[in-house]
Amino acid sequence: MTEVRLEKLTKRFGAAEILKAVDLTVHSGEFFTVVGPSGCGKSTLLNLVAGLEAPTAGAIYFDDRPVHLLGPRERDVAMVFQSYALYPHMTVYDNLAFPLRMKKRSAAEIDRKVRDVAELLGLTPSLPRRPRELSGGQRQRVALGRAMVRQPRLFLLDEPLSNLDAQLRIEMRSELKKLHQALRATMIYVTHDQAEAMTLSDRIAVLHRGDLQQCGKPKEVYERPANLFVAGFIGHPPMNLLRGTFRLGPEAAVDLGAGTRFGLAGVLRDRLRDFPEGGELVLGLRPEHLRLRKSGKDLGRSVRLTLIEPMGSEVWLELGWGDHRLRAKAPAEFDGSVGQTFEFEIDESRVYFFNADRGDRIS
Amino acid sequence: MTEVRLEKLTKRFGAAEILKAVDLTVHSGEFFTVVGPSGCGKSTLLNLVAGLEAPTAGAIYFDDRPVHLLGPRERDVAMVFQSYALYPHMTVYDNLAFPLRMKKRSAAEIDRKVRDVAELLGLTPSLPRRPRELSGGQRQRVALGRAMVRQPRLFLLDEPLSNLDAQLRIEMRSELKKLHQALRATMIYVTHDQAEAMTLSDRIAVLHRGDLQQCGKPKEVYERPANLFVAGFIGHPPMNLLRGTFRLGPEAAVDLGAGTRFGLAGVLRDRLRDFPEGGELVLGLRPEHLRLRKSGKDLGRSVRLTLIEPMGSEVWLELGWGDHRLRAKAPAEFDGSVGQTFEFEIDESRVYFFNADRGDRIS
Amino acid sequence: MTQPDGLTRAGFLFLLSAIVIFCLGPAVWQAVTSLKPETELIRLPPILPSHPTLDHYVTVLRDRSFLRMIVNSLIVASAVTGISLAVGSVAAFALAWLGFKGKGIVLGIALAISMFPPIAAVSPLYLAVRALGLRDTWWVLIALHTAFALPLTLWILTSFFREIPEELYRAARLDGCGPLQAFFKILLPLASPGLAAAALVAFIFSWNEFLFALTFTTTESSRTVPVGIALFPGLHEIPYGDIAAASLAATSPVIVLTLLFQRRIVEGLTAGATKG
Amino acid sequence: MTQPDGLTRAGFLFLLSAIVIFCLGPAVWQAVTSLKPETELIRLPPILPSHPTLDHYVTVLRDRSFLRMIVNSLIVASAVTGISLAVGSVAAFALAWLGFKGKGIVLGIALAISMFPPIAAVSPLYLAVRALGLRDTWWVLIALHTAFALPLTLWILTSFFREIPEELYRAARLDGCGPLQAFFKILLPLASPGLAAAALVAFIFSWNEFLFALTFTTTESSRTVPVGIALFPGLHEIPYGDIAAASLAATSPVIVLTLLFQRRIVEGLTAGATKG
Repeated sequence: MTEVRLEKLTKRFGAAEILKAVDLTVHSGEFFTVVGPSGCGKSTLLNLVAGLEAPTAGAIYFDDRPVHLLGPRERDVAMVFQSYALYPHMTVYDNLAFPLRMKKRSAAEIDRKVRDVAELLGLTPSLPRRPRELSGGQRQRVALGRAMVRQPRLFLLDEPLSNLDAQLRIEMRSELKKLHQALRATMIYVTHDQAEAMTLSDRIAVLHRGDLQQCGKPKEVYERPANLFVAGFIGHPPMNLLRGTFRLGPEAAVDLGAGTRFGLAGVLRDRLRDFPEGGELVLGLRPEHLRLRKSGKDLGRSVRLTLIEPMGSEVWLELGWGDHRLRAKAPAEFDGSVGQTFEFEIDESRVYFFNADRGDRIS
Repeated sequence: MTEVRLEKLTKRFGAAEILKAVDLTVHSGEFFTVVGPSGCGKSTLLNLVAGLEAPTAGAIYFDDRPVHLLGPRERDVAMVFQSYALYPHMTVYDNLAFPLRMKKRSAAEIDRKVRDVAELLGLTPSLPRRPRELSGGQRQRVALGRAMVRQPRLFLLDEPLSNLDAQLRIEMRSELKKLHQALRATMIYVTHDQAEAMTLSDRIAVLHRGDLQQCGKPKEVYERPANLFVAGFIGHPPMNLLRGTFRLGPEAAVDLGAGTRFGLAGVLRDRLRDFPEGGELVLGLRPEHLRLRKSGKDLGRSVRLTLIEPMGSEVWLELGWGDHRLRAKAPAEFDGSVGQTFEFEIDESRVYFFNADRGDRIS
Repeated sequence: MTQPDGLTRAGFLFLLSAIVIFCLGPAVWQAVTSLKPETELIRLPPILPSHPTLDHYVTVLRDRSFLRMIVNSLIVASAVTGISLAVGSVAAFALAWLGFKGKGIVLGIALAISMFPPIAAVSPLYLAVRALGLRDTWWVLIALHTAFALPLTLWILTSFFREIPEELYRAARLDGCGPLQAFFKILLPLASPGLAAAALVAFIFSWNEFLFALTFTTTESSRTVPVGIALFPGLHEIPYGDIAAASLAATSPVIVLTLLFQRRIVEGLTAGATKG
Repeated sequence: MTQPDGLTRAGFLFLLSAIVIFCLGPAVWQAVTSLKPETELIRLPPILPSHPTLDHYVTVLRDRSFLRMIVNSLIVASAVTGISLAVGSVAAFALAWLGFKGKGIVLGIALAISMFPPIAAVSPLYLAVRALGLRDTWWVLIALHTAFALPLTLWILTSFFREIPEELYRAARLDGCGPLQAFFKILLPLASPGLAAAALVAFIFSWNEFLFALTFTTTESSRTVPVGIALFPGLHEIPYGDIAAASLAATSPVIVLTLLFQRRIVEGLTAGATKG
């Protein structure tokens, strides 16, 4: 139950700036996820919080106490590693007991705590075995147990699910979420998988090239992405992003080139009232918000179906719209074939605009 | 444009039987996917078709000509590897030219073909560079190009997308599908990712522990899974599978234990008319087919919401039903909180039954 | 693994067998010599002894001074092994794990040293050793052998430590270990095949070393086995049979040890290649 | 890499420096000796020469027979290197890639051979070499050195080939190569750092080898550098300064070569550790 605060946290390796003055507060008891593509600096951030690396500049506070000059031992944090990092020469029991032995707890206390944690995680039958005899999911649980056994003030999780196969990952994801609800400990989770970030977290922070892009609840980030990077990163499949020019005249529109225009009726036009005519902007449309109709009045939104990807429970579509390519989702019952032409509709409230140069969202 | 036929294809390594008498026909020009969890024998199957390994028993025919005694060079197949297997000491140009040089084509012909393929795949600017200077997506394209350049009779693709990140994988998936539509060549694709198998393929074959489970169009396999393994493997999240006992009496039902019953009205009961009373069966319900209602007449389908996983465009739910756990999908607008109780409904046509012992689907 | 076709396979098998036979040649030839009766020793033909005999082995093993040499060799080689492992493992840990900038240079120097011809060092060292009054002691051999064995163990152990996933070290640090605790509790046990390989290499280097041992020992009190064999009794007539028997008797334990622990050592020396 | 704190760091730095200084000792001592004037040579103190001189180098480099020895050494060592690499790389390819069952045994024997003490092989071989009339030729040295160098190169190259991803070999086979074409066109170029490392190790083993060279060469026509240095003119008074100068002059090219290619060779020898 620790609040973690990062102040202008910066890390450089030689000329490379891995983290650029990141300010971030993780509330006490929160499940907080740092998400971003590989190389965005998220693992470095975790190592800095753990004390495995020293920051170039900036500070780290646990409950308002500066800790960035302390060694990892003094910070009392536990970490679950992507590779699990189980000690291969020790049994599961010894792996779980190791952190307590390093704290010189009595044998009786160690035994009790190890057995409690093993019971909780369903590892009791595996206690006398060695890590290499375990399945991936069991190893994952041992790694979690080793972190839990000494009741640290903070859990750090570095892509702990990425070595599991698709179905086990779904299972462990919900187990992890329930574990957090039971322990009520502060957890910082790092992942490149936006689906994990969305489903697990109380709040998420999106990191890109060492810069904090956006921080908020998953729903907020999904519904109100702060900029182009977040819009393109969160969502599966990602948001359609189309670059165009803002035109006024008799009919306001985004000119997408090659004769394609996205007409701006009342509300949409209002949202762009401060945007200069002729300015470059990016139109953002989420695939799940596009609705296709076979005919009807021509709104200039005539698209040609180029690819159908059946996903079982739904269908993904690829559409050609002028020179642009749009992706859309449709129900599994979708009835259409490649080459057909459709009109697409979208609610005005679900259209996004971004500044093409700076990338930030407009209105 | 080659038809590939496997007859009782078997491969053993010592005592381990990797492939068990697999019969399979891949039609000419088809995009055919072999899908299964790791260790199911799918890569061995590909190596046997390529001629990189020799079968223990059985035969392989290309257009009715037996090829299983030929070396890889004589079979004229191309393969795209999971690791891409680009030659690190050669430029992209030399990588693309290598298969043609081995066939002793003239320098002019090689140059023309290499440049054509590079143009098609957008690799022209990368031609003088070495593989390590390229991004993951570019390496993937070079690997594809090296396979395409000599126009083989058959393409083999061994999890070619699994090293790409989530978004690039979606991109390359649709590029691959369009490439197949343009080349109209026979392609055999191997993957552990059921989403790739569903979206890309004309037909798929599900493999498990060396045994062929089912072969058919993606939609068929999804809608009519042949057995429990296929039902649990195809679909994301997987089908809910609940083991119970078939009971007749005044109200026919599947007794799921702990007082939970799944009532069998008219049609459902008819489907089980040949099943013995008291027999063990598995009830299968796809998460996307469950509809939740807040109240209404009690059909014995009262479930408690235990976990909400927001996915952005939709929400995944975990529900407790007696001793069982159900997963369901709901729209992003889903309004409910953990602990609430719902009734679930499902269309009768979307309820699956499996024989609990043999695993095969009933009716 | 890819299966080659029959002909290629036969070709490779022939090549490998030829290499093994060629390289085993000297050792086999010596085994044959040690079994020949006195009269056939300096005649060629016969290549194989017409009446194999164990006389030479009896002579050698009855000799008190031979046993004394074995004790000397054991003490020197054990000390060299112990020092090299203790110092080498800590240094290898530092090189592999602590991100020192001069890492490449230290390893480069270690390489250059193991390339340095011992013969070139003998005569100037002779003066120094004489001046320090260390001639005919175990100490001088231990020091000199360690100077050559240490770089080898450093190499083997560094590549071994590098193979241990760094996350294990980090996990140990977070679980409450200091750097040295993490080293002793986690890394060293994991590196045990590497330690075995390094120990064997150091021990056998010292056991077999001839030049320094010849130069710096003058009496039986510090003479090691290789020197003993070279200086075998009989100044005018060379007792080839006894020499062969003595050297086989002295080296066979080492060879047996190597073959017994072969799997472990192969693991150790190819740590790089086979990833744990 | 994990950063240690300042004190630990200083401790490790001290340890590494101590190792380097200790192991460099013999070589540095010899360099000092080679610069001492005749009169200070057998006195100790002074440790450092009071009037450094290059006289010894001049004497050595004017000596015709010294140059002849260098040529002999070059020829023998080059031949040993060439044969070891050619045979060793094909054999290593077979061991690493073609899934032979006896793989472990062959590598084990290779290991045991490199453990075999050369001194033990000298006397029985002497008889065989004399009988075959090969004394005082390059051939006998080339054959014997190769028997000991080949197992070493086999080890280095096998672990190197194992590091090359198998899919590259498979890709080459599908792109139309036979097994040997795949080996020469794809695997061999990728293994070049390993080849460089193996070549250096073989060359330097042969260049430095003393015992066989001493036993089987009798005249200047085949005598190699280490023997030449040991038998330097002056039977009664030992010309320490000349010996030191000669050995430095003869070994410095090798050491320089090592340091120059250090990065490449470190790469080659730790191929296992650093994955490509």
